[in-house]
Amino acid sequence: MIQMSKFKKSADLDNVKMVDFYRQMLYIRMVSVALRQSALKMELKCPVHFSFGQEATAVGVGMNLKKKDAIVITHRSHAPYLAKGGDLKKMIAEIYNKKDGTSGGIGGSMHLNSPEKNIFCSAIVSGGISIAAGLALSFRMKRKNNVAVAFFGDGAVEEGGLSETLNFAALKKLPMVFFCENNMYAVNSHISETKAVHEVSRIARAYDLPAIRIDGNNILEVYKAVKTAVNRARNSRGSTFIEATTYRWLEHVGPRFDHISGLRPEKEVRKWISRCPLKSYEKYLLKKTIINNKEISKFKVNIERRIKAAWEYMDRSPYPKLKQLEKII
Amino acid sequence: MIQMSKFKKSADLDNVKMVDFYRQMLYIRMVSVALRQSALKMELKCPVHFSFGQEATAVGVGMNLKKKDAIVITHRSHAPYLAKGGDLKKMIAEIYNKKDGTSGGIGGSMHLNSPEKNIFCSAIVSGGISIAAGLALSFRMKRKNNVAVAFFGDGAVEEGGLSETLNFAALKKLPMVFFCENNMYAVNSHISETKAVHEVSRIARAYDLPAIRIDGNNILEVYKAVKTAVNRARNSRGSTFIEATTYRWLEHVGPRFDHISGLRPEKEVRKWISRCPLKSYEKYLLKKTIINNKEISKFKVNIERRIKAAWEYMDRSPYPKLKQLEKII
Amino acid sequence: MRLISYAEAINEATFQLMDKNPSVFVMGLGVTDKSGVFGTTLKARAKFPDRVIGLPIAENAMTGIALGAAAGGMRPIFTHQRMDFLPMAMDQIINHLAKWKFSMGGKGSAPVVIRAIIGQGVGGGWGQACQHAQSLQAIFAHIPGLQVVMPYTAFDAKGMLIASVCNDAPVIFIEHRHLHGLKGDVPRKMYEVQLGKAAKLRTGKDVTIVGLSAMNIKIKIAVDELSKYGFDAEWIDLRSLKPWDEKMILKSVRKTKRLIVADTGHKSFGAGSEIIATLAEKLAGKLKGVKRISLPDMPVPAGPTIEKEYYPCANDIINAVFEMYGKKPVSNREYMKDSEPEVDFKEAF
Amino acid sequence: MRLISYAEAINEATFQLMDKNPSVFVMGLGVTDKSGVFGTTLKARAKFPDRVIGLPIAENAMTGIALGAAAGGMRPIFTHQRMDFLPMAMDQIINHLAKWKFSMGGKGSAPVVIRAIIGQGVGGGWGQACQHAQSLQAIFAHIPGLQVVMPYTAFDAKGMLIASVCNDAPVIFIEHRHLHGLKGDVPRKMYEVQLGKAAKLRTGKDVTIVGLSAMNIKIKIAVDELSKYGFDAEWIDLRSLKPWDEKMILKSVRKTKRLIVADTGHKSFGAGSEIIATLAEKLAGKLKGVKRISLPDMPVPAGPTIEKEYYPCANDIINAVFEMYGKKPVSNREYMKDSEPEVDFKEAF
Ligand SMILES: Cc1ncc(C[n+]2csc(CCOP(=O)(O)OP(=O)(O)O)c2C)c(N)n1
Ligand SMILES: Cc1ncc(C[n+]2csc(CCOP(=O)(O)OP(=O)(O)O)c2C)c(N)n1
Ligand SMILES: [Mg+2]
Ligand SMILES: [Mg+2]
Repeated sequence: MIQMSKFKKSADLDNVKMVDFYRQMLYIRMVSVALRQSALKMELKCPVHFSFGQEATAVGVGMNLKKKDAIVITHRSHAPYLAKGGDLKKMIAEIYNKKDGTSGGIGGSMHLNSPEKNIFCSAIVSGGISIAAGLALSFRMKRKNNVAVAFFGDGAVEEGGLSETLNFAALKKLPMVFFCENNMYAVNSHISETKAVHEVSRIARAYDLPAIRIDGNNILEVYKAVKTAVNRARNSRGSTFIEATTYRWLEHVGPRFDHISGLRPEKEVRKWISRCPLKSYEKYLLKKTIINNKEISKFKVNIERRIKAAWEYMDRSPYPKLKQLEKII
Repeated sequence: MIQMSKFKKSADLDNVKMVDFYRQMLYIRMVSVALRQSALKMELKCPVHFSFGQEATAVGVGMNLKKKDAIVITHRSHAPYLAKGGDLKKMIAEIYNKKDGTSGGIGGSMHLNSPEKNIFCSAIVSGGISIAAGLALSFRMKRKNNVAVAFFGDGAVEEGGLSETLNFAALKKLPMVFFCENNMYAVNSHISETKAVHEVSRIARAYDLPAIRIDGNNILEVYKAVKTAVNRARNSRGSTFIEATTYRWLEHVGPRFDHISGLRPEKEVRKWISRCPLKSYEKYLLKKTIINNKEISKFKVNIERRIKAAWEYMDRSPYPKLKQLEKII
Repeated sequence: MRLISYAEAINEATFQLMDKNPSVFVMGLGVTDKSGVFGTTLKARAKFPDRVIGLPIAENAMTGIALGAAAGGMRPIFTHQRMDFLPMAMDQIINHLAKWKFSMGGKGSAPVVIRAIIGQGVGGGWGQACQHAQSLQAIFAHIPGLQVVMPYTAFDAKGMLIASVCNDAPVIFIEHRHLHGLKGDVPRKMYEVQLGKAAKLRTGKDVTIVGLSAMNIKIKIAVDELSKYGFDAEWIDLRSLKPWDEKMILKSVRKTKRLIVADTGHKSFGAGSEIIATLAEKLAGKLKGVKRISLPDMPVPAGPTIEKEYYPCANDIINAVFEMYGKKPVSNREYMKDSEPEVDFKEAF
Repeated sequence: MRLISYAEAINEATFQLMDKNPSVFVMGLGVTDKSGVFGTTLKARAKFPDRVIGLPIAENAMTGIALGAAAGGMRPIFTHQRMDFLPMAMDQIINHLAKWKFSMGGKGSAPVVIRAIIGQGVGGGWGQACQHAQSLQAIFAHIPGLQVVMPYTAFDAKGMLIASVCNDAPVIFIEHRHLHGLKGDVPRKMYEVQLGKAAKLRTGKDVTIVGLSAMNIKIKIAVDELSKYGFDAEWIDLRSLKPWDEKMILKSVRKTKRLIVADTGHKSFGAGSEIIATLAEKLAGKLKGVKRISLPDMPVPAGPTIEKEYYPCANDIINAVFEMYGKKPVSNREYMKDSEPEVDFKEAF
């Protein structure tokens, strides 16, 4: 099993930025905690895929992107959506299927689209990868200096659409990052049941793309790898494949734990929880006195306030009506 | 450009076998010449993709297979069909769309199916690769000692279905051979226009499959590589990927030359014709006195006779009627 | 009387098929899971672990593999958790599976059964949205060489799965998530329900109501309610969509002169269009009223309230009959809700 | 009067679109070839080589790339040599392209035009067989969010391609190989032919004949022949299949009470089924005869004689009208052959 790597501060990072990483991860975690409560209370009426344990991957990407850069995300949408600057209020409203949700409430958690923030989403496994390549192509053709990032899981690597897109991206040197969160599971299938080779980044190498496998629970490592990849893309040097190893704590869909229902060994789950990307980084920052507990508390209060506001916004929003939808097809 | 490799006789080959190789290639070539005449006379009423220049690949595979082994072939079907022991008469009748064709005349050149010989065909690029894997799976499940070979071109490598199948074949150690005839063109697109990496076998390595790139114009090299692969498969050691570099002499579909219409450089075409898999091997056999000119003439007479009989068979066969087809869907 | 659920009927049929014929096997995402695709692969998995094969997520190649295995003499049952993933496999389904036998001039056979589940929350708040709740039967039914079945009862689920697997031509076997929990009287032994035959579930003279899959839940309510208003409806569960039982429907509509087709898919170019067009060809001039009840021509929205608006309900069927008889429509969407088995959020995938 | 071919009309429209709007580009297999997809991409290629992009053979991902490019503000025209290759791309078409705008609650747009060519040898010996001659429009028309057009004249080919590219929603733009050579009067300037509107090509009172794509070639012969027999047919070229011009057809059939739909696809669950079902719903009781003329429910066979049997011809249309009027059928398959432009074997791909 992958060992948690050491945090290493690279020269280009200042304390402000490093604290930002933390705050973003904390924010995503706290929103997830609140949403999980909603799910447990059976308030959510659409399938919800949580990202507990996968905050560093999302934030490591998000912190490298500009608003006009694009990401295409998956069914496991919350963390990358928020990390890319997606509106929290609209996300909560969407997950509650309210009219002021980011997709008007009719998409739910699996369709967190926010075109104004260049966030696109597909709940079809691998479906978004080629779409991200298309966005990258549009940046090239419109001579924009932007980058497109495709988020996908280890499961998506099994779909041929990835290979098709890798070939095209490599051929055309598209300004794109393939970002695979390898959490070793697709629904309940462990990677060993469905893959001949577990190091998924090897596929990208077959297309002569630079491919790197990193510890996806280490925010500094993720940030650095994505930075390099995004720079390459912005400087017209083509696409990069990043495989970030990580783990999801909860069941595939829903708010519960898999070891409770016997789907995964408790030991495995606990081991990964002990490698929490947020907690481990917090410890590191505290140790290096880059942050102190008072600041953390302040962050929490602040985030709590935003969360409360988001729920209030959602509460005030009505459900959409079918009549209103007729115009949009 | 790939240089023609030297013929090297491996220890397991006797002269009889080596002459067989030659006779098979000659047979395929002579049938193709006859069919080309039919095409030039506008007698063929379906699209015909010729294999001039690609005889060694087909024969190198065919000579390694038993009747109960399966192959799945493509739009460029004649050579592998004949090399696997497909019936000549039925093939000619099929290409002329006659009732006694191998598919009852309704498939034509792009659907040379012969289930009784375990030859299956699809004219959809890459479509047959996974079907071959399924045949391999059936051999495994039925505990048969057989092997399935998927024929496909360099173009098919671009379709995601190949990657999907590679993963499954590697994961399940299927008794299968991936046999790619890399003739560097898909219709009129040169491999450099559509692929980031021209050595297509690299993709198989990403799935930890043994992958080998060979000179597909050298029958001895093809035979040897396929032998190794087929043995691996028969001995439950899994799949192999073979990339055989070669070249098609004629236009993508039809009986003419591409350099006449300006689609490919004449120099390139001529260069490859000078590396004719049949002629070069003939020269080698003559030089090694494994064969003499008299024998060759005898073969030719014999093959001419078979060809004549096939055309007569075709001539006698009626066209099918729609009414008869209603039962078969 | 032996009441078991629709899901259990499939579970049992699968096991019995595999027990009887060693060529039958199950493949699909999640078929080896503890939950066993809503419980339908559990028995097979327990008894024949070698013949229950979990798959990578690669629908197109896996369909080709099913086809190749069938060409090699196996009889795969390829299970999909959602019908929405079949578009990934369309090349293998449309260009290969459907044409296999034909392109060999009739010599080959491809006995592949593809189980596809419609992920609709017919009236509840299941929120699957536009990529997880499609009902694409019309597409498959359009392709010559494919058979399409949509059993409604547990009895038919078992009998039609057995008939499908024993059939030499490919079958798209369509389930509806809301049917899995429905119980019915299912014999223990193996039996076949012939493909292509509809089932008359109620005899009547005023209108013919043809239902597909879970729409029969709503028709059941509607015909009872209609009888209170004095309308005597004939209710036919179509069961097989391709081929469909033209004879039975024709006979019924000759009598009633009115036809309603209630379908789980989109209206335009949908399953209902075919039934109605065929009847119109045969009975032009004699028909007094025809109508499709189906999903709007709009992707499926998610949301607890909008789904209720979106999916048709018993009330819509009742009103369609009223309209044919020039009676004022009633408005009581409650006719719908009773019919909905609750679906646990746990199973939202 | 400026006579140019259908293929040339597309060639010109593509060039003009690209000239006017730098966001328009062409992508597809073979678009950079000398032959330029039957000559339709040559002008674009000559003038804007950077915006004519040859592709690897990877229909699904390439469709996603077209969609992503459109989401990024481009307007791709994605060309396929055969409609038969679209099943490869069904996931991106059905699950993504068609749902793009909807799944954003109406905010996004995906102005992708997919050009798909039907490879049928309508009556000649083109021998494309079952994997290269399909006509799958009914499938696309069933999916909410897609528009489907099938121009018949050179004039419409140009005007509808321009309208499609300028439209914000995805369009499946379906050509027929046999139309490419047909000439028509085509203005040099840019113009749009509104999607969703049919074209009345002949006014008549005895029967309404609705044609799709190349079937209009046969209708043209049929209506002339019918007039010799004293039947005054109204001929409507549907042009747009989704949405289709319900208003015009309804008005016509109210008058003629008889409807024939001639389609290039398979009959069952086909395009004609929808038109007829809709009309039956609206005019039940008033219709005196309806009939579909389409391909049999059988994959396309190859062969010079069997193709003539397989494809419907003008004679079939004439007989459909005769049948509606209780007149004995005639048998003269020659009505078909004249209508066939010769297709050179060279272009068999
Ligand atoms: C094409 C397709 N097939 C199957 C599914 C069902 N499905 C939803 S999520 C999922 C697993 C995805 O695993 P992975 O890509 O590793 O992402 P993770 O859930 O681990 O984040 C599957 C199979 C789907 N949505 N799309
Ligand atoms: C899915 C699909 N897309 C496109 C085509 C059209 N097509 C037929 S052959 C061919 C080129 C195939 O090239 P390759 O695989 O290298 O085989 P080769 O012709 O060189 O033997 C193409 C694109 C097709 N048949 N199927
Ligand atoms: Mg995963
Ligand atoms: Mg090639």
